[in-house]
Amino acid sequence: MKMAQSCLVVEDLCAGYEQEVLVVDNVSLSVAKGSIVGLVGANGAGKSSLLKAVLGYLKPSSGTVTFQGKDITGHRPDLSCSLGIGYLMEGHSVFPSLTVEENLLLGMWPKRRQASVVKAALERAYTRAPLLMERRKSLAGLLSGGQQRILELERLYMAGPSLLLIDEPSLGLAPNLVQQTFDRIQEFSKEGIAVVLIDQNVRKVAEVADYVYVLQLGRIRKEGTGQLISMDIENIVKAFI
Amino acid sequence: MLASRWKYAGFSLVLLFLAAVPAVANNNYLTAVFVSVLLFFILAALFDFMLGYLNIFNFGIGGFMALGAYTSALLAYHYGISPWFGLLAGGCATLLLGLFAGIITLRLRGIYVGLTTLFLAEFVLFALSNLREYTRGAAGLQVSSLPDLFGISFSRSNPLALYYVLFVICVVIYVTLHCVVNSRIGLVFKAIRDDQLGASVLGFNVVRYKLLNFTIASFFIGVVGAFYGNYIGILVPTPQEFGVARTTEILTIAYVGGRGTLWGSLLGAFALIGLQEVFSVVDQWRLVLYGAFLVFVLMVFPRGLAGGCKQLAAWITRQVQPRR
Amino acid sequence: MHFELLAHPAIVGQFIIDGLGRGVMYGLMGMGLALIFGIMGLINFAHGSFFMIATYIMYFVAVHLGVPFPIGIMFAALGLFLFGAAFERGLITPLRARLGRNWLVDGYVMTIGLQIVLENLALIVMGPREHGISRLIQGRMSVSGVILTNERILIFSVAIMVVATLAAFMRLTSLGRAIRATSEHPDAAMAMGIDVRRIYTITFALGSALIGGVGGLLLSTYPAFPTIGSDVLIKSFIVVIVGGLGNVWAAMIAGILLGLVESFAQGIASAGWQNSIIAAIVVMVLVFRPSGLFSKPISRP
Amino acid sequence: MVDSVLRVDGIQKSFGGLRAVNDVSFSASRGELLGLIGPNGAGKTTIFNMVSGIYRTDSGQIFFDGTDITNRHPTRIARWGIARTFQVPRTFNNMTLEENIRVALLQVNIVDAEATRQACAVLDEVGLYAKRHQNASELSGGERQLLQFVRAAVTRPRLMMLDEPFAGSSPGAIDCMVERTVALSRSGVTCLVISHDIVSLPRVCERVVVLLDGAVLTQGKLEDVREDPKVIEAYLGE
Repeated sequence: MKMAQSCLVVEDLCAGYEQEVLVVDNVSLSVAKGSIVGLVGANGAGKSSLLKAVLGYLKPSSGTVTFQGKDITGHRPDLSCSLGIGYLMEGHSVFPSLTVEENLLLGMWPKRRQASVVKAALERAYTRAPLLMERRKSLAGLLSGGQQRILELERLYMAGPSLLLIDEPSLGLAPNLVQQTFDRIQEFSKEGIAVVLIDQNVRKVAEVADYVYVLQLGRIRKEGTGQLISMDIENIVKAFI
Repeated sequence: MLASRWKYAGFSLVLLFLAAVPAVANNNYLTAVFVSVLLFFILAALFDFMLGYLNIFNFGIGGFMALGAYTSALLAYHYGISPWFGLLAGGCATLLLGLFAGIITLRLRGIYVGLTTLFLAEFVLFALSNLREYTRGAAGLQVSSLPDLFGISFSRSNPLALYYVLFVICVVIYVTLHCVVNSRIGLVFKAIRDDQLGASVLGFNVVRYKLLNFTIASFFIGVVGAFYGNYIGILVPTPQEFGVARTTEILTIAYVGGRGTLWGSLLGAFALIGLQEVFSVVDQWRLVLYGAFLVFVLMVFPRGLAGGCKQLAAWITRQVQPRR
Repeated sequence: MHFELLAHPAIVGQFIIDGLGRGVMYGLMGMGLALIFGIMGLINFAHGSFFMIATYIMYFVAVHLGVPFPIGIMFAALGLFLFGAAFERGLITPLRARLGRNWLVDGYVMTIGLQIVLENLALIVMGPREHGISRLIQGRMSVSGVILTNERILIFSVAIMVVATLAAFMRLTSLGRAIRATSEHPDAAMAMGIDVRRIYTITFALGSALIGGVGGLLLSTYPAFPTIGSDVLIKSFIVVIVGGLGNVWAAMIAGILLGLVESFAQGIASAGWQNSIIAAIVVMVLVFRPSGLFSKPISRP
Repeated sequence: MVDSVLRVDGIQKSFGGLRAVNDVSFSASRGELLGLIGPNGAGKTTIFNMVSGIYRTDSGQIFFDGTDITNRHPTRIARWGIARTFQVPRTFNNMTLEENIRVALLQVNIVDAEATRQACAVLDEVGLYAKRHQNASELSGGERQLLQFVRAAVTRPRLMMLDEPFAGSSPGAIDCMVERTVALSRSGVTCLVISHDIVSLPRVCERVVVLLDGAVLTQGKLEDVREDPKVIEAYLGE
């Protein structure tokens, strides 16, 4: 992979909540424009912490994070996010007592002053997800889990990000919604958005991802293209149990 | 072992200092200063006993004091009961109030406990000023002075004798608190302070320990309040005497002294009251200094003067050790 | 007890009008406190002192310099906005940065420190003298025996305006949305690109500006005086606790309720006991409904 | 079943609409080392919280030594002899290590000099003796994990529940906890372990209960479970 094409480059990143034990231990990876990169591993392997370290929620102790040629290592999360990185955190992250529309509008925070852009983005979101149009005045907290996930995904897309970091999008969803979620993520990548995807549904991740990294105890133990990982999937998963 | 020997030596030295200086100086002004140092010290220590050891924010400590003071004064005024006995009676009345406050705040946490005690104290103050026929309200209640004992006069014209009464009260309270926090009970207090859930899965009954702490502290606050009434001679239920203003003064001394260290309160009391006496030319600046000191401590010395002393001691030990 | 007074419609009407008049003032006082608590979780013990500063600003701008009252009120609000922002940035932000999630207790002790400093500085600088005005506007009217001053009508309209403006700001502007989002889920707000530290500063400044404007508005009832703040603080606490800590709209309703209770209690019962009764009610609300009378109970996991 | 120390019988727990634990039953016998595994959100920690009384059980029963302990207060349950650790260590951070152990020893009526002696001995065994006068807040996450482990162990429980004890710990600390867990079980203490540490878990547990979406998927020997297609499927996703 050529550097010029890379949207996100992480080099030798180390981070931890304590000094002695690193939850992210010397991780290097790169994400090309428009590709989906999967991160798999057992619970506590450091997948979520890796995303947090990339965004600055967790301060890296060494290593670098480069986004579109710009060094963003240890930046405040809000600064990183306003550069065009969308982050879907684990668990639900809608603002429950704000309406659906207000949630979507908050997705446009960095571009809030451009009224016409905001309007267009809102319309685009409603066309794509008519359900949100229908319920745009209701409080986000009153939506079902699946609807909240749709809202979160559309909110991520509002400001036109070039990179999405998505953590466990299928957790707690019914099977048909899981498929829908993964479809939506693939659509993102078709539009040229780079995606880093964490999910415990390993088979699904291997299926949609162009490249997969397997993490164990904060380190990358294995990596390869989606197909390559798919072939060896049972052995990989056995290692989690 | 060496450390504890040093501690006893220090304790005795401080005791000697507090006992001897007013007597040697025999100066009414100095005695008055020492009285207010001891009063604020012991109240701040009691405040810290709740906050620093069990995370109970008692924002009504002024009102608790008022109840102790009024109980003792009213017993003497209406029923002629000796103020000596009143000291205990004041403590008991406040103990009941503390028990009540403890029970109703059991389910609450953090700032909610603070606000509940604050309004409970407001209630007490309002009630005291409203029961005009009984307490004389804002007109002020005359407090009879402590009767002579063993031929010594404890009237307000003999401040030195009153000082020693307070001295004894302080020593008793301090030693009790010290023993409690260094006993098994104190160990559990600290565990609950650090992690309530962690303590209860170890099998400790959090409720019982909280009530115990609250009642011990309240009893002593009442005793100190009763003494205070005898010392000032007239009781008026104003915020400056017994309300939010008084509570914030006590809180400031506890914070400046250092949370979670009882003796820190003595440092805090000496620092703030000493400072205020040194700058007595501009007496009005006293409380400004209090507030500024509080903000300063929060920003620069989160563990207060006691924490600073501990750091200094650690530094000295490090300097001394290599030469050995 | 004078229950017989309740038989006269005009007297009852007067009680209601008086109660509403006071209640709206209490509601206005509580709103700034509720806003800051609702968004940041911080109880601002210096709230009353902010009110006190505002009354002095109003007095000097409006009376000494002869500036019209509405502009004086704006000056008071603006002055407190800047003061609040400076205090939050200078002292609270570093505290939060150092202590992380455990900053709240030290945070409100910090505001206690500020309150002590402000109140006593005012005592030194201004002296224990009241500086006040008799009326913002003159005139009164009488509707079937119930007397209504123009000033009361003015305060009432301003209250409605403030509530409406604040609601519009919170609902319709992107900054308002960002403030609400931050109070619900700060981490997710950061993921939207919102600078959460700035939101906190703005919130604190807004809450301060609110009490600042109210201080200016109420100068005729609450003349500038160094310790005027302690009464305002207690009233604000009552309103905010009864309404539900952090609930800005409920603070207004609770304020009106408090005003009505006070007005009827003073009219019917002998004056004085109302304070004890209100304190007792507040304690009961804290114990039995800590989330306030008008909010859903906080679920305790 | 005769000597089952812990018996969980059809317990359920919902949070709002989400059913976190749905009709879970299993039992553990005296001195047994039982593992609880399953993907994220399977309800493992929720079960721990129900057994230790922190969460109320919606329905079902929990028996300990034949006594029904369902929905009893955590304090009562702890006094019955059930100790636990937490995924994020709950040490008393503003107390010294020695005090942390001594406060736990109070539960078994060991006080004063004897408590100090035992606390020192225990801390020495796990390699924390040198730090005994430091506050727990100065420890690393792994050391804190170790501290809460020994703090729970000194109360002489009959059931020990360990929630992710190996996560974030150094290899030395893990070895120490593995050894001590095995030793505890030899002395007759039943141990329940939640862990994802594929290296350490087999050193401790033979039998595991696999949970998925709040229900028991299967249980059995660890080796068998690992080969079970159902389990692999669960980890793969559908």
